[in-house]
Amino acid sequence: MTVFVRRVSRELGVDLSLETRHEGGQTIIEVGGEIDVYTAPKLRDKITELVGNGEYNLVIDMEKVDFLDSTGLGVLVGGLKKVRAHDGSMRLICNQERLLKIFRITGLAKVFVIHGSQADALAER
Amino acid sequence: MTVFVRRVSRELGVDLSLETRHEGGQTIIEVGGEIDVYTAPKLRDKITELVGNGEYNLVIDMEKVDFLDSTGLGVLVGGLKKVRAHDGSMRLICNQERLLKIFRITGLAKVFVIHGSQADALAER
Amino acid sequence: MRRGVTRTSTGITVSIARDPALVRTVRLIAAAVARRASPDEEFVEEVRLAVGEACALMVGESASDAGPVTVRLALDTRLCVDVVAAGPVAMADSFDSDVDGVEPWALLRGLIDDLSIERDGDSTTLSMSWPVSAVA
Amino acid sequence: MRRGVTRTSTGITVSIARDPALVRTVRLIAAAVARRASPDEEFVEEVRLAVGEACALMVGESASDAGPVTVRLALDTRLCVDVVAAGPVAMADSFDSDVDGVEPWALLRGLIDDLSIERDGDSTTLSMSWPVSAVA
Ligand SMILES: Nc1ncnc2c1ncn2[C@@H]1O[C@H](COP(=O)(O)OP(=O)(O)O)[C@@H](O)[C@H]1O
Ligand SMILES: Nc1ncnc2c1ncn2[C@@H]1O[C@H](COP(=O)(O)OP(=O)(O)O)[C@@H](O)[C@H]1O
Repeated sequence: MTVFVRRVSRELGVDLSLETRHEGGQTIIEVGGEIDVYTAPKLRDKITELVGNGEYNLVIDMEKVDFLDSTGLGVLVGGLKKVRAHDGSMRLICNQERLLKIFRITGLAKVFVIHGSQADALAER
Repeated sequence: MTVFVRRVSRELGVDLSLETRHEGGQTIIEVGGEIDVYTAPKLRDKITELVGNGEYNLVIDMEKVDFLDSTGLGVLVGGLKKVRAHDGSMRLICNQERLLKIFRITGLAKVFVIHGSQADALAER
Repeated sequence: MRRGVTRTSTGITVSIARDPALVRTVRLIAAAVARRASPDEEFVEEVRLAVGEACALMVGESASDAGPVTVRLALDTRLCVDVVAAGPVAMADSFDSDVDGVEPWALLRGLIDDLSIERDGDSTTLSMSWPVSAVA
Repeated sequence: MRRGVTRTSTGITVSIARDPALVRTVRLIAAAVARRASPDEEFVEEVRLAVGEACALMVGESASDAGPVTVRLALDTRLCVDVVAAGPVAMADSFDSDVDGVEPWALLRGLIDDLSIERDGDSTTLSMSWPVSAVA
């Protein structure tokens, strides 16, 4: 069913969705759709906005992300640098093998703390 | 949900499915997927095979058809000619407005008997 | 990593070998471009059907070694689609028809009001277009 | 209405304006072609990612008036994909990186063993390929 929805959203041309919540001093950004050369600037702007508002502890929930390219990775790394400059943190939630593979190939699996679920992410903070 | 499934089958590259049943002296061909320049020959071959076996009363059920182009129309008209040459009949089942429009535009809505459902088709024979 | 670049038009051109199996891929592209122009699924379906039909006609016209069929899609104040193929295209009813008024071109002509067909040297171009509102 | 034509290879070429929004459409095409080569969804995803990545790199490289990016997909005993763009392409890490060993090309190089990059006059071609079994 996940595969199902993923494909449909692809053909439908849904691009990126961003939903922000606050929980226990953390800011959770739930990202959905495709993070690519076209949509990544929207995620970058959102992160910049949050950091500008003094929110330095970010959790990026990528469970509903269908696609990620190097532009998306660049935005995540850029975000990590930004929060670190304020002694903050940025952790990722991702349990999709397709995406984890991308972090491994680029060596970024060692750079990010990646949790399997929101529950894990909030428990282990 | 129909729209949903239609899109998924499109991106998945499912092309044409054909299922044949016999009911009350009629042969019902349930067609699924896309009837286009690539797949129409399969439908043509199926009709030719049935007519070759002496099955002259065909019902083409197009409820699960996602796409139809002029090649598909040509195959349907060709099939109609073939069964008529044996005093047979070929009726269509279709209640999708997108497809009915194609029959109207080409004037074929007047050439074919088109039923809204299998129940109608079998009742009105 | 550019962003927010201003642009007045956006275009995509696809050339396929004369392989009927590739026509579906062209339909996929046409639908994707149409969807950028408008989320109206009826419009998207119309573009998918018309472009697929034009492409199928050109692909079906000749042998597979007759060179590619090229489809240009441009999105501006209109969505303009040209389908170009080398060689002549038979525009008339080439088969003996016992059903009056039906022919492969009937569908395309019925779908597209402003369908234009042009011969230029060795190639034939089918052009069609649709008005679009603002492009996102 | 041809059918059963024997063919040894099938190809599709797509050219897009340097508009990041069109890269997704190229991914759609790449996935459709890959799916013809194999129904293995892992393979399809790999092709989608690699072709999209190559295309994004080329599209992101320069201004939108730098001419189109062309993607050629050919399916034979291998699925071969060339991504061609006018102008030079910066292959090195062009930004100050404080995370060691990461750069935009890392992903593509990691995905494709036989990635080749060629300059020919004014244009740059990225080539990649995958073995495929029989083509349906
Ligand atoms: N686009 C179309 N619209 C309506 N009728 C069509 C169309 N294409 C073909 N036909 C009709 O279909 C019939 C069969 O054509 P064709 O597909 O070449 O089949 P066959 O080889 O069985 O004769 C033709 O006589 C023609 O009248
Ligand atoms: N494909 C990639 N893989 C890994 N890291 C990358 C990739 N692309 C960019 N980066 C990293 O992301 C960081 C941010 O790059 P960039 O997207 O240009 O953002 P910014 O404008 O915030 O600096 C760079 O320092 C680089 O190390």
